[in-house]
Amino acid sequence: MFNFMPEQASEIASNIDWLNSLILWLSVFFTVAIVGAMVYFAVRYRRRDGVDHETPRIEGSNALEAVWTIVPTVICVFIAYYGVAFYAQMREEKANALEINVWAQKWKWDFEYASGKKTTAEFYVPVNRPVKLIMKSRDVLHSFFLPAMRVKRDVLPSAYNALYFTPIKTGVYQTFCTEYCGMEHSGMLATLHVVSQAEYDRWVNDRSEEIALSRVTPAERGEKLYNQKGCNACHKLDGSSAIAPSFVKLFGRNEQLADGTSVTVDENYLQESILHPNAKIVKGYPPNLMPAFEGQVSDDEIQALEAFIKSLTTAKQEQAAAAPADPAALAGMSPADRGKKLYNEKVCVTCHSLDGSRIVGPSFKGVYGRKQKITTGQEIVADDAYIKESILNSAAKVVEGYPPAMPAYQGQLSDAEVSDIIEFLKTVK
Amino acid sequence: MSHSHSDSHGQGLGHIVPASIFKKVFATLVFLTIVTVAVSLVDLGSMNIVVAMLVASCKALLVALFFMHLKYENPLTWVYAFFPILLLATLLGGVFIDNPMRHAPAPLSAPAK
Amino acid sequence: MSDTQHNTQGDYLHNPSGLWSWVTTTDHKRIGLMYLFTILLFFFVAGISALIMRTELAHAGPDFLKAQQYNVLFTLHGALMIFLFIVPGIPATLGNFLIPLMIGAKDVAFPRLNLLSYYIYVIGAIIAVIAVIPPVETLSFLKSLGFTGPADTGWTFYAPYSLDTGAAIPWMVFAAFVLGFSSILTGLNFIVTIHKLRAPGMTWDRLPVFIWGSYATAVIQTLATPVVGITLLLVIMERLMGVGIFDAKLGGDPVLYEHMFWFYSHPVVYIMVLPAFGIVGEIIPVFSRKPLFGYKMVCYASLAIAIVGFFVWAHHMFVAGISDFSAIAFSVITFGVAVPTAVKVFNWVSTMYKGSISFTTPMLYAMGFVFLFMVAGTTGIFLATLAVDVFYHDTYFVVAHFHYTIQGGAVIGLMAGLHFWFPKITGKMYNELAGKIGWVLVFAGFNLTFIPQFILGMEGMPRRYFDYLPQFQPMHMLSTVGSFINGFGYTFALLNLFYAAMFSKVKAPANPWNSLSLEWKTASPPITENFAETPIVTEGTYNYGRPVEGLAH
Amino acid sequence: MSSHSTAENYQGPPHVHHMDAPTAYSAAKLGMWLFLATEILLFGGLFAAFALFRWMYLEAFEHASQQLAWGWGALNTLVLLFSSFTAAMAVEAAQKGNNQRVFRLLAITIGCGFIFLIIKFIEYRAKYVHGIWPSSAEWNDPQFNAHYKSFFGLYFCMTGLHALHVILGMGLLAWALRKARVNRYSKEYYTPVEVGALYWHLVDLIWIYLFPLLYLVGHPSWHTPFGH
Repeated sequence: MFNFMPEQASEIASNIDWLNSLILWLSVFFTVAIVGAMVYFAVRYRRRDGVDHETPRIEGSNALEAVWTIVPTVICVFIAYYGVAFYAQMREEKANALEINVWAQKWKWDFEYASGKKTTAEFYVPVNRPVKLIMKSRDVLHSFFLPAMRVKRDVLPSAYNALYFTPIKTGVYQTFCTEYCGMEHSGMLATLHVVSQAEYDRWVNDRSEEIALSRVTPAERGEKLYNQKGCNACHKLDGSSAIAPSFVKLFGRNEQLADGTSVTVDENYLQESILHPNAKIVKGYPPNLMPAFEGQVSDDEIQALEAFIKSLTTAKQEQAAAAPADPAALAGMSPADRGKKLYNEKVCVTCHSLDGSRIVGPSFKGVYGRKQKITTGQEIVADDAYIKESILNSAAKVVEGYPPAMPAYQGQLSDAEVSDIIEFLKTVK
Repeated sequence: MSHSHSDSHGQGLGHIVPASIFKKVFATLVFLTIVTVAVSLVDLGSMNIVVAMLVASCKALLVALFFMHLKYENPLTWVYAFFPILLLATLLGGVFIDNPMRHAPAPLSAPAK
Repeated sequence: MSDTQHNTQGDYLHNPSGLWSWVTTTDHKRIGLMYLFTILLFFFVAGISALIMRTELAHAGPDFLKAQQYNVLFTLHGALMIFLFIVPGIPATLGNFLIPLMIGAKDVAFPRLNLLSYYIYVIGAIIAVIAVIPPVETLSFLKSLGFTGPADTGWTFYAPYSLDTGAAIPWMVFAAFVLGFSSILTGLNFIVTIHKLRAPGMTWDRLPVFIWGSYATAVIQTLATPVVGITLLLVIMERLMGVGIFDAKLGGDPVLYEHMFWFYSHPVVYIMVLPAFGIVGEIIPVFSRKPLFGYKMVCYASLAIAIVGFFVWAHHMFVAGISDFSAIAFSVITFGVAVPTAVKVFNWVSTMYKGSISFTTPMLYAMGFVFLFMVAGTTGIFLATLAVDVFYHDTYFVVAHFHYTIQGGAVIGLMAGLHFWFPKITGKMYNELAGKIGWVLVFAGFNLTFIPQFILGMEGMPRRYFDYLPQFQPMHMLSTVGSFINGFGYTFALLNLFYAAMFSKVKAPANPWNSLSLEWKTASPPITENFAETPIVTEGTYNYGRPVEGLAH
Repeated sequence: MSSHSTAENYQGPPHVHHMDAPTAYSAAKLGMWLFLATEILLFGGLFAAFALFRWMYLEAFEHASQQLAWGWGALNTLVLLFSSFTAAMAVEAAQKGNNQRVFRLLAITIGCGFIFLIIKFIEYRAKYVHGIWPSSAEWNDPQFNAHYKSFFGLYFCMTGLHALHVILGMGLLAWALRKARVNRYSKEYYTPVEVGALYWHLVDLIWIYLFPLLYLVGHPSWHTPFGH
């Protein structure tokens, strides 16, 4: 009745649950017995009508003391033995264990297989075969916890730690990080897929994703990221630099910084400016405008962006945005969904959040119909007209306290697309 | 456990240790310092640290027993003089049954792609 | 110190009078009261931060807090509750007030050192408060001094996260060091007091069990705190100078930090709970009109828990990557602490056999304590068992367990003691009905808060999670409701005491509970000198009831 | 200032309202022994860290310790041993009520403390010149061997904390010294001298262990005792 433990999905789980319920029942029994005795004594020997009755001066009994010292000791030895025995089983080094390297990093898990396959946040193992995770952290302490397998082990930056389990049931199992590791500690999750041997073999050798990635040159991958991550919203390719430095002929250039010093734009400067933009702001550009991308871009994505920036030696006309999706699919979607698709494609996401937090522009959460004060002090209501105007000619009525950093989308968005976006904004509560 | 108020041993408050004992103890301490330096110049491998610690402990005991009058103190002071040594040994023991016996696993060297 | 400080007429509250006489007092009773008001202030600050967290956790997903703010709140809750409230807790308040009274002394061994400990504690508290202020533009000068924002590392300040985060860790850690130093001096003071200042006839086997508990606590306070002191100093040195001891990037070993931290932080939980054992051991005999059952065993159990408590610290690190051999060794030794605790509980309950039991508020808290500590002790067995702890470590099961031991143990013990010795401290009587209502609210609210967390732990929810999977939501809602009842219960109970202390006209008799203990033999509130003339002790303090021949003594 | 506390300038133990003189004396001594216990454990944490790191990085520790001038270390050991001797003699003199002799012996002890600190300063400056100093440019430079950093980190923590305790000890002895000048001590009252001497002996005790562990752990070279 009291069993709230997750499903038993590993060889050791049944033993652990047996020991757990043994201790549980012993605890319940002794608690009920002792507290029951106390309550019974309290009621049976309560002081009646305010006068203390005679009580015997019993000061102790060596026999009783011996009993309730030996009995708990015996129980403790019994439980301790099983605790150690099952732990030894849990830590047993098995011969044909499937070894997987696990890398913990602030707020994600990376997995590497012997075959060279690499994945993030999910990993596959064949059923009924012992698994050995060899784990290390790239920054702070983390801890790999598989509730269904009843195993857990801290992941240290200073040494490799091993975690053993043998899955006995196929299925998808939740993995948690259980050693506090900072802001997104509660978001550092992973999923374990226990599958049949055949499906596992297919998955491990399926390297299509990596091959596709490797055939693309870093610069091309950088360009895709340039659009995907929203850099194109401020860093232009046609040489114009209204809000942020243009990427054209940027690499190797000597830039005057806001604090008077100067720096040559090399890989280190670019990496630092991507992760911590406010560290070295170029003179003439507004500070704390560009969101920090730390934790959102991996090292190889940064290298791809740097390769792309290096390749921009001549000014290029604005590339057409990503190929427009075929109209048939678009028609099928509701206006709000189309609006949400545009919200991501047109990289409004980079500056306008949906959860109320402020990145660069006002958050879209509950924006539709909200009263706003704009820089001229005038009070306006965010209705269809205001939003349409702010999209097409964004510098017209900027909300107080926000930088005039939004590029004008005049000529890049059709009226239908604008009304789709407005429909989408209505749904963001 | 005696709870007599004053711990006097007949001569005023505390036990008086004659100056002659101090002179002998000081001479021994200087001698032991020379010994510990001399031993350290000879390479005895892992035994060096053991000898160094033994000599240091002898010196420490001499200072404690005579200079600090521990030899003439009541048992209570002995308890609070040696209990911290026991706790320090526990901390060292706890650390040294952990680090040297960890058998960290070798990482999987993924074949170069 | 002018001689008027020590005359023997007026009671200590009004004699000598004036704020300056309080600020520079060396009277252990006044220092105990000053500690009481300071720690209760931090109890409420940390309690409110807990309620804010519980409100956030009622529903999955971010409601009104951000992840960073939540992390700061649970660090604030943990660090304030432990370093500023419960570690000084009973020893500094009731311990300070009662130890000299119970052993028949005029004051603690080093009165000026006692006042110095209080002011070191106040300095540490001020540093901690400044270190917790979020970086605000108006106070930007603080940022240049290194106050770069409240700590978000949890009260354990685990390396390497505490070495990397930009928060004001050096200041917060330094505050903890200063508070530790105050704790050392208090412990040292009490050990010397109990050894040297006992009244004639007050031999060790006649000492009240609260004194044995306070003695065991003082030993731990004095001998365990320095190790965390040096550990915290090393964290500061590591951050400022990069000395490469805990920082893995410089070849340091974060697990060594855990060893040195828990070497103190496990004995500290016995600093918290041993005085509460002492208080319960004092209250149950008085309201059962029966001698404490197995007095010798209860006293030796206190010392045994204190000593074995030094050898078990690594049961907090079973999954931290320590060697299997050391995990097994520490698991087995940890069971050695469970047995003396069980012996204590058996003895308390046996005391009530054939007693004449009256249900005053202190007795209700003491009986509540027995139930809460049974749950605390038995859930400790889950965590001591190696294979089971691997599953439960760092889940809500652990959160529930240590709240049962600390809040269910130490805080309920403090509440019991405050009600029991309230007439002795203030010379007035609190409202009995209001006291009982407060108890019901605290007891019900507490269980409703933490029983669901045991279930969350069994379901495998990790602790310190700002956001959680939907399946954990119902238990969190229950726990939030319980936490508000619990919070309201404490406010109600403490306000009841505060109101009685300030405005009640009901003069309490010198010994309202007819206790045989020495502190009840002097006036309530006691005179500054405690006893008009030094009492001569002829028998133990638990000789209640009619002597019965042929019974084993 | 007469050599012995004669009748007219005899001052008995100070009046303390809550305990008689012998209790005050034994309470003060027990209190100081307990404080010494906390100091042993404070340094104990550092010794535990040193032991672990020496086991983890033995060669680096031995090589790094050769860069310390063991000659200065040995000299400092002798200085502290001598000061411990004079402190013990001071207690014996105080027990006999010979305030003048107490004054002279405590002055020598404090003087040795100064000499110790001066030698320590010389060693630290030598390290600073070589760039081995936490938060110096060479120290933060990644090429600086991480395992040396552990050794020197521990070296500076241990000897720095010890030097701080030497200063504390000298302060305590100065407080006891001042009382000797006004003939405060007698057979019935010499607690400050004994308590001050106990603390000083502990400071010496800790250095007795620090010296071999830090200086002699790496087979120091015979011919360069005072550093190259």
